[in-house]
Amino acid sequence: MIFKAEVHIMPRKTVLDTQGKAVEKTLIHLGYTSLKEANVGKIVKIRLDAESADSAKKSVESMCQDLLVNELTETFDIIIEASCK
Amino acid sequence: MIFKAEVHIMPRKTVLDTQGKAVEKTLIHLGYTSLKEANVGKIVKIRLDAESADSAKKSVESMCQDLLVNELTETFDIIIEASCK
Amino acid sequence: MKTSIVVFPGSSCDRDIERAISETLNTQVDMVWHEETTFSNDPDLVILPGGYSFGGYLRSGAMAACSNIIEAIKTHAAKGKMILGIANGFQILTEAQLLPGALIPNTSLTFICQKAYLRVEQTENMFTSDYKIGDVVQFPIAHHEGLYFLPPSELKELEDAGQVVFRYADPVTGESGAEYALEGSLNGIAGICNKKGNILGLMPHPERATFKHLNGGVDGIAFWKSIAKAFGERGGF
Amino acid sequence: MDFHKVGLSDSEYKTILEILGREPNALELELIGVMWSEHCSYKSTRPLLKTYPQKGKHVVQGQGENAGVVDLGEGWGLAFKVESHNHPSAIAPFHGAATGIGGIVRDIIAMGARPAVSMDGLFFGDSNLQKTHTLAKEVVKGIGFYGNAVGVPVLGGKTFYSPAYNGNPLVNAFGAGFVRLNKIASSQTAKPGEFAVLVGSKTGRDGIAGASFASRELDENDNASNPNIQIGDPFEEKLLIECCLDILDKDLMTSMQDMGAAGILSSSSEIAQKSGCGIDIQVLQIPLRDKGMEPWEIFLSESQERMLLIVKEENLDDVFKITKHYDLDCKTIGTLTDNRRYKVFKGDELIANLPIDILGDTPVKFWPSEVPADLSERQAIDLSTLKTTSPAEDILKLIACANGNSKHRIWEQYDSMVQLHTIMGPGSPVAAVEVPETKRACLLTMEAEPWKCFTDPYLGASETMALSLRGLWLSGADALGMTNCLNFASPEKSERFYELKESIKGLADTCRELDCPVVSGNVSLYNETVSAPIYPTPLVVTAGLIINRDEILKAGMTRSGDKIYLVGENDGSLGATRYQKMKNGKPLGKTVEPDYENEKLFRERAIKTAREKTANSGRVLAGGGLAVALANEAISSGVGMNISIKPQTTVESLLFSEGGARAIYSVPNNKIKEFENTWNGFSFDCIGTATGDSLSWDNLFTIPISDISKAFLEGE
Ligand SMILES: Nc1ncnc2c1ncn2[C@@H]1O[C@H](COP(=O)(O)OP(=O)(O)O)[C@@H](O)[C@H]1O
Ligand SMILES: [Mg+2]
Repeated sequence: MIFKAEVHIMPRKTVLDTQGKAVEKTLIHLGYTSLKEANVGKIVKIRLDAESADSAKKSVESMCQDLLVNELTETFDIIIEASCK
Repeated sequence: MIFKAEVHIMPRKTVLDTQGKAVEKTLIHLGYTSLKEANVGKIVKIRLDAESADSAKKSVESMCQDLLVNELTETFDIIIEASCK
Repeated sequence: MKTSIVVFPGSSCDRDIERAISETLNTQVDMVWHEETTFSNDPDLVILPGGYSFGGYLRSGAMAACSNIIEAIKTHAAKGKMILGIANGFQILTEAQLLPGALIPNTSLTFICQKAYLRVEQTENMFTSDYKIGDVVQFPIAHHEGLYFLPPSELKELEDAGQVVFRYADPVTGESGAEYALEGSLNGIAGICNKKGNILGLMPHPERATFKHLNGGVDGIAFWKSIAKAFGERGGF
Repeated sequence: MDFHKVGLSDSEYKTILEILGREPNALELELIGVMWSEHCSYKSTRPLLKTYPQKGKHVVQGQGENAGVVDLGEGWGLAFKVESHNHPSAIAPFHGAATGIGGIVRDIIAMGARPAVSMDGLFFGDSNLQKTHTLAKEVVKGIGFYGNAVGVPVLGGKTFYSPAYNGNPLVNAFGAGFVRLNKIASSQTAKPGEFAVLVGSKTGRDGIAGASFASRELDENDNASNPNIQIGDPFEEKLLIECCLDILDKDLMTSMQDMGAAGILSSSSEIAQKSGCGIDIQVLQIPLRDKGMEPWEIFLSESQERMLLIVKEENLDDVFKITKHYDLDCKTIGTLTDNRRYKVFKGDELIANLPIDILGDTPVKFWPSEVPADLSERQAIDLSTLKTTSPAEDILKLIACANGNSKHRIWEQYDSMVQLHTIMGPGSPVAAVEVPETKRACLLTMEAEPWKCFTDPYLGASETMALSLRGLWLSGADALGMTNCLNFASPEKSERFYELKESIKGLADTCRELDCPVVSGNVSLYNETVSAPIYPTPLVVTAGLIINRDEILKAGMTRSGDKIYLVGENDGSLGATRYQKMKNGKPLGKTVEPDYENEKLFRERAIKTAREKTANSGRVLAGGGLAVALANEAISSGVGMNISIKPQTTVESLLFSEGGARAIYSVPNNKIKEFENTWNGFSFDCIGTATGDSLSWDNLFTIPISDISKAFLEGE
C-alpha cells in the first residue's frame, strides 16, 4: 500500500533559530505586532510503499536518522497518512 | 488569546524540486527502495495573539502574502491550533 | 550623475560596486542604509548590491524586499530612472516585483563561484548600449540561488518582449542557452530588464570584471561605459 | 565537587589550594578547570612555542594577541592567524567547519582589522571511503555557508587525504585582514573604571565546555549525541564586523577581545589580566537565550558571534547607538577594577572571587619524550620497490590521485572574489591579494607535509616551512612572517610528544635561519581515536609582500617557444613523496636535510627573477616532483613541452623526488641571458622548450596535455 508521510524538522530549542529570528523581526517590522514568535524548519513529504502504517513509520524514522535530520541540532515529528492512490 | 499556526510551504509542481529529487536519489541509494517520491519544503511555526482562530488565520495568510511565500514558485497551507498558554 | 548604493544588513558587495563605479563613472556615490525612507540626493542610478541581505534567510532577497527603502526605489523606478540589481540585488528586485520571475536554488544545490560567459542579447536598454548583440562577455558568478525561473507562459512573454539581456553562452561558439547555465536557469537567462529598459537585474558580477590586475577579467568595463553613455545622451553628467 | 570532573589533576588541584589558601567553590572550580585545560592554557606547548623566532623587521604584533600583525608599508598592516576546528568538525562537520570560519574571522576583527582573506586546510580520511566523501562534503558546505555569507573570500587552501585522518579529520581555518597600523586594536589596553560591554548574540547552552572537549581524545561514541556543538550565524557575524569596525573607527573603545573557547570567562579574564586589571562581572546582566542557565554554564558557553569591548563611561551611549543601528544586542556586563581579582556577582551576592592571575598564569606541563619505537622502520626505504615501468602511467596516476588532482570541486563552492581584491585565488600555487589603496600585493602560501613529518618530524616540518617560503620567493615576495597550526595526537604519550617537539624544532630552526618570524598560531592536541593517532600535521601559512603587484611572477603563464629551466639540484629525496607513497602504499623514508645556505641563494635569485621579469612563468617543485610540476605547468598554460635531461642518479629520482630549493621557470628567448646571469652561482639547467600539445621527455614518454588535463580535473 502507498503511504504518505510528512516529516517536520525544526531546529532544537537549545539551538539558535537564526532564520526564525530574522523572519520574526521582519514580520514585526511589517506591522504584525501580535506576533509572539516564529520558527523556521523544513518539511519533507514522502510517498512510500509499506505493509502497514506502522512499518511505514519505522521506515521513515530510519530515513530521518540516516539522512533527513541532524539530531545534534534538529528535532522531528513524523505524520503518517494512508494514501488512496 | 494565543494561537499557534503552522505554515507548510512547498515548491509548486511546475517548479523543479531539486532538493526533493536529491533527497529521493540519496534515500534510494541508501536502500530505501520502497520510496516513491520525496518533496522538500519549509515549515514556519508561528505563535500570535488573535481574537479568534479565524482572525489568526487571516493574519497568517496575510503574512504569507507579504513575506513568507513566493507564490510564483511556492504553494502553502495554514494550520491553526488554539494554544493553551 | 548621482548614484545611490543601497546597503542592507548582510550586503557584502556594496563596497565593491562603489569602487568599481567610482573608477569607471563620473558619478557622485551615496551609500544609503535600507532603513531610510527616501533618497536624499535624488540619484539618477540606484544600485542594489550582491551579498546576503538578512543572511539570505527564508528566500534570498525576500526580507530585503520588505525594507523601508523599497518604496523609495519603486518611486524612483516609476520616474523611469535607472535601477541596477546585481546577484542578491537581482533577487531583491524580483522579490519586490520590480522585475518578473524568481531566483531559486541552483540545480547542483551548491554555491557556485566561477567565471561565466554571457551572450549579450539586447542593447536597447540603459545598461548594455556599449556592447553589440552577440558579444560574449565574461562576468564571474557567485551564487547559491541563481536559477532564473518563470512559469512557461510568462517566460514566453518575457522572451517575446525582448527583455532577456544576458544569457549564459559558450565562450568559443558564442551559442547561448540553458545548456550553458551552470545553475540551471530557464532558457539560460542570466539577466533581464523591465519593458522600459531602465531596470536591470543580473546574477553575474560585472564589478568583478572591472580591474585588470585582479583575476576576474575586464569585460565589465563596457557595462559601466554603457551606463555612462545612457547619461551622456541624456546630458546627465 | 570533584576536581577531576573539570579536568584538573591532583597536583594541579594542590597548587590551586596553595594559591587560594582555601577550597574553591563549585563555580570557581569550573572556571579554573577550563582555563587550565590544554585548549585554553597551552600547558603542554607553551615552553616549546617560546623557541620560535618572534622578532623581525616587519613584525608589528607578535604572539600573544588574537592574531599577529606584520607591516605591509604605506600605513597598512596584515593581521593573520590560523586556527583549528578539528574536534567540532569531527562531530558535526557542517556546523563545526562553519564556526571554524566564524571564530577566525572574530580573531581578525579583534585586531581592529577588516577580515579580508580566508584559507582552509582540510585533512580527510581514506579517499576510497564513502564516509570520507560525505564528511568532506559537509565540511566544505559549512565553510562555504559561513564564508560566503559573511563576505570574506577564500583565496586558497590545502586538501589532503589519508586513512590516518579516518576518525579524526582536521579543519584548519586561516584568516587575515587589513588594518591601519595606527588603528590596531588590542586586548591589553583596558583600564580600571572602564566598562566591559558584550556585543552580539545572546548566550545559550551551545558549546558549553567546548574547550575541555577539545582537550581530550575523541571516543568512538561522540557521534551519538553531544550537546557541545555550536551553531554559527554568519549574518550576525557580518553585522558584528561592520559594527566593531564602526565603533573602532570612531575611537569609542579602548580594548577588544573575541569570545572563542570558554566564551565570556576567557575573554573577560584575559583582557583584565593582560591589561593588569581586575574585573567585576554581573552575571544577571548577561543576555541569555536559554532559560535556567547556571552561572558556570553562562561563563563557559561558546555561543558564537559575540565580542567583548572595553568602553569608557562617556562613550557608552554612542556605542549603544551604533550597536542598535546594526540591530545587535549590547549590554554592559562588568567593570574593570584595579584589584587584580576576577569577581562574579549575582545581584548583590559575590559568587566567585579569584586572583586574576590564577586564570591567566596557568601551569606548564612537561611530558616525557621518547623516540617512537617504529621510527627507523618508517625511515627505511627500499629503492628497488620504486622502479617505474611506465613513467607516463605513473605521472597520470600522480596527477589523478586524491592528493594530486584539482580541488576545483571544493573551491568553486567558495566565493573567492568578493571584496574585489583577489589577484590570485584558489587554483594557483600561491594566493595574492591587493593591499588596500596601494599598488602593493600580499601573498600567502599554505603548506603541510604530513607524510614527511611522519617519517621524520624534524625534517618534515623544516621542509614544510621551506616550501611555503619558496613559493613566496618565486613569486617575487619577501616573507614577512608566518602563522602555524600544530595538529598532533596526545602529548601524554611520549612518542607522540617527541613528534610534537621535533616538529616545532624543525619549524623554529627553519624560520630562524630563513628570517621568517612566527607571529601567531594555534595548537590542537589529542587528535586521535582509539584506533590510531593522526600523522604529525604542522600546517603553516606564510605571508609575503610585493611592493609592485605587476611584478608578481605567476604560474601557468608559459608561452610556446619559451625555454624551460630547472633551477636547483636534479635530485631531492624519494622519501615520503607522493610517488613513494603510491608505490608502497604508506609513507617511508626521510625527506631532504635542510640546506639553509642554498635556500638563501635561491631566495635572492628567485626574487630577482620576478622583479626583473626575466621569466614568463615559474613554479616550485612540490608534491610529485619535477614531472608533476611540469605537467601542472603544461595544463595550466595550455602548451606542451619537449624536455631533455639525463638523470644523474635514477629516472625515478629525477622525475619524482621532492624537497630542497628547486623550481621550474619558463624563459622567453630574449631574456635567456639575463635569466642565466641571475642564476649564476646556483645550479640551473635549460631542460627543454615549450611547444606543441604534449608533454614529452626524450624517449621516456609523450603524454597529450588533454590526457593530463583530464586526469587532473576528473581524478581517479
Ligand atoms: N580546501 C581548499 N580550499 C581552497 N583551495 C584549495 C583547497 N584545497 C586546495 N586548494 C587549492 O588547490 C591548489 C592545489 O592544492 P594543494 O592541496 O596545495 O595541492 P598540491 O599539493 O598539488 O599543490 C591550490 O591552489 C590551493 O589553494
Ligand atoms: Mg600546494
